[in-house]
Amino acid sequence: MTLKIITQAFDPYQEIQRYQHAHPENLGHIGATNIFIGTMRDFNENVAVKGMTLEHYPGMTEKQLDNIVVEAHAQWQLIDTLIIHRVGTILPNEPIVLVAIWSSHRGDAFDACRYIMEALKSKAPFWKKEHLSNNDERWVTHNSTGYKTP
Amino acid sequence: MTLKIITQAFDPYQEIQRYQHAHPENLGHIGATNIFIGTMRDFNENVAVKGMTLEHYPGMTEKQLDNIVVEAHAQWQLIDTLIIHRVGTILPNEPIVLVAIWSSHRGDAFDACRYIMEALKSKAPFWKKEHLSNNDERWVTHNSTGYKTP
Amino acid sequence: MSIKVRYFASLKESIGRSEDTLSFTPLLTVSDVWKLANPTIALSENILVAVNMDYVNYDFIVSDDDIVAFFPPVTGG
Amino acid sequence: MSIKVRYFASLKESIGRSEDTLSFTPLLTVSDVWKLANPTIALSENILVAVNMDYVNYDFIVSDDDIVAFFPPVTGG
Repeated sequence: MTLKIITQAFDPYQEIQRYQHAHPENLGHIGATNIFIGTMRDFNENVAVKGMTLEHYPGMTEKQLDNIVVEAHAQWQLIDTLIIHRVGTILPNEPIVLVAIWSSHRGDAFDACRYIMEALKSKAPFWKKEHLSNNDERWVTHNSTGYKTP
Repeated sequence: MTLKIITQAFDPYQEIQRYQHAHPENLGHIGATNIFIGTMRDFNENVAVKGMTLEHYPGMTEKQLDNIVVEAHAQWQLIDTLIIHRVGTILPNEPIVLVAIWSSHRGDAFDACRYIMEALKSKAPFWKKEHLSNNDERWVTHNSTGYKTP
Repeated sequence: MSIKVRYFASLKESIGRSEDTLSFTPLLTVSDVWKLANPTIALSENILVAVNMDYVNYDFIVSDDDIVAFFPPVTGG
Repeated sequence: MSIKVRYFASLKESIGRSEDTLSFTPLLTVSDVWKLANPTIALSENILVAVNMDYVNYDFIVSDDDIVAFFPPVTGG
């Protein structure tokens, strides 16, 4: 179980591979891996966006995400979890969040990954400010639910 | 939309990155990526397994998977999909299946990835024969549903 | 005027053949095809059938040149 | 004997401060803390509150040395 809040751009696939190599004890047990990557788009609500700043509440972010991961491990049979979330300045196409779940069976991996993402979106204290192409700025006001297609 | 049935071991992360690089037209539009990787475990139903052979029905496999992908694109807003499935001889820890979904929003990516995996598991004509560590062989008799944790 | 019959996986092993070719006659259902090809073996309920690579029911009526495939529950992924 | 109050994101910008320190007195709720810190501004319903980094309701009673954080709906991920 690893949780990282980082200020630099990251490659989710490198991070996953590095994590897997660092955990050879999981080999042979993993039957299912579910991975979610949230990436910055260059368009939001019909407006071109050239970047964003992600503010967070240091300490509370880690506490809330820790709680979420503990809840997921209590509800599903999970072998391992990796969460990485960017803060600071983010450019289009850059990953914002990575959630990777390793388990024996696919039901657990899918359910836990989605649960963690929804909980993160509603509880982890991050706030996005978008920098628009016309040089305006705007705060994103709320996250929509991921259980219904927007 | 790409679908590959392959006989050699593959690295899912390399395949995903290669695919993304080959599709620069998706850049900026992707907000959500959901990836499922099914991996061979070295234990199944309490018995040590040293390998498996995956048989399939060439032609029907592609036809069924194509149908499934078309159904997913009809139900959700998807930008791109990549499916890779191994056949032939597979060793523990090797990936068996990769499903990667790219979309603007996470609900579509999660729902479509899971839909494709469940449909693949119930409709795509693949059959696993396990080679046990005691040198016995056995056919896997059925796939369980992924919507309930086994 | 023929129908090709194919078997896969454990069914192929238990029958001992991967393929049969039957003469076509009108109004054969998939069940009839099985009985012609395997007169001494009952068609077990969990066996799946595809005609020309699409799933069908046992009462599906086959046409000349069809490929009828019988196989156990699928276990990919 | 004090309570630290923190503001984040758009709320921090609209209030124009990121932090206040108030004297602690017994039986202050989170709403009371807001009113003491921002007497001229109503506590908007969609504002979230955490005490010592856990979410609480507006009627939660704070203790000496608590850190009370007010912020808009979260938008990470």
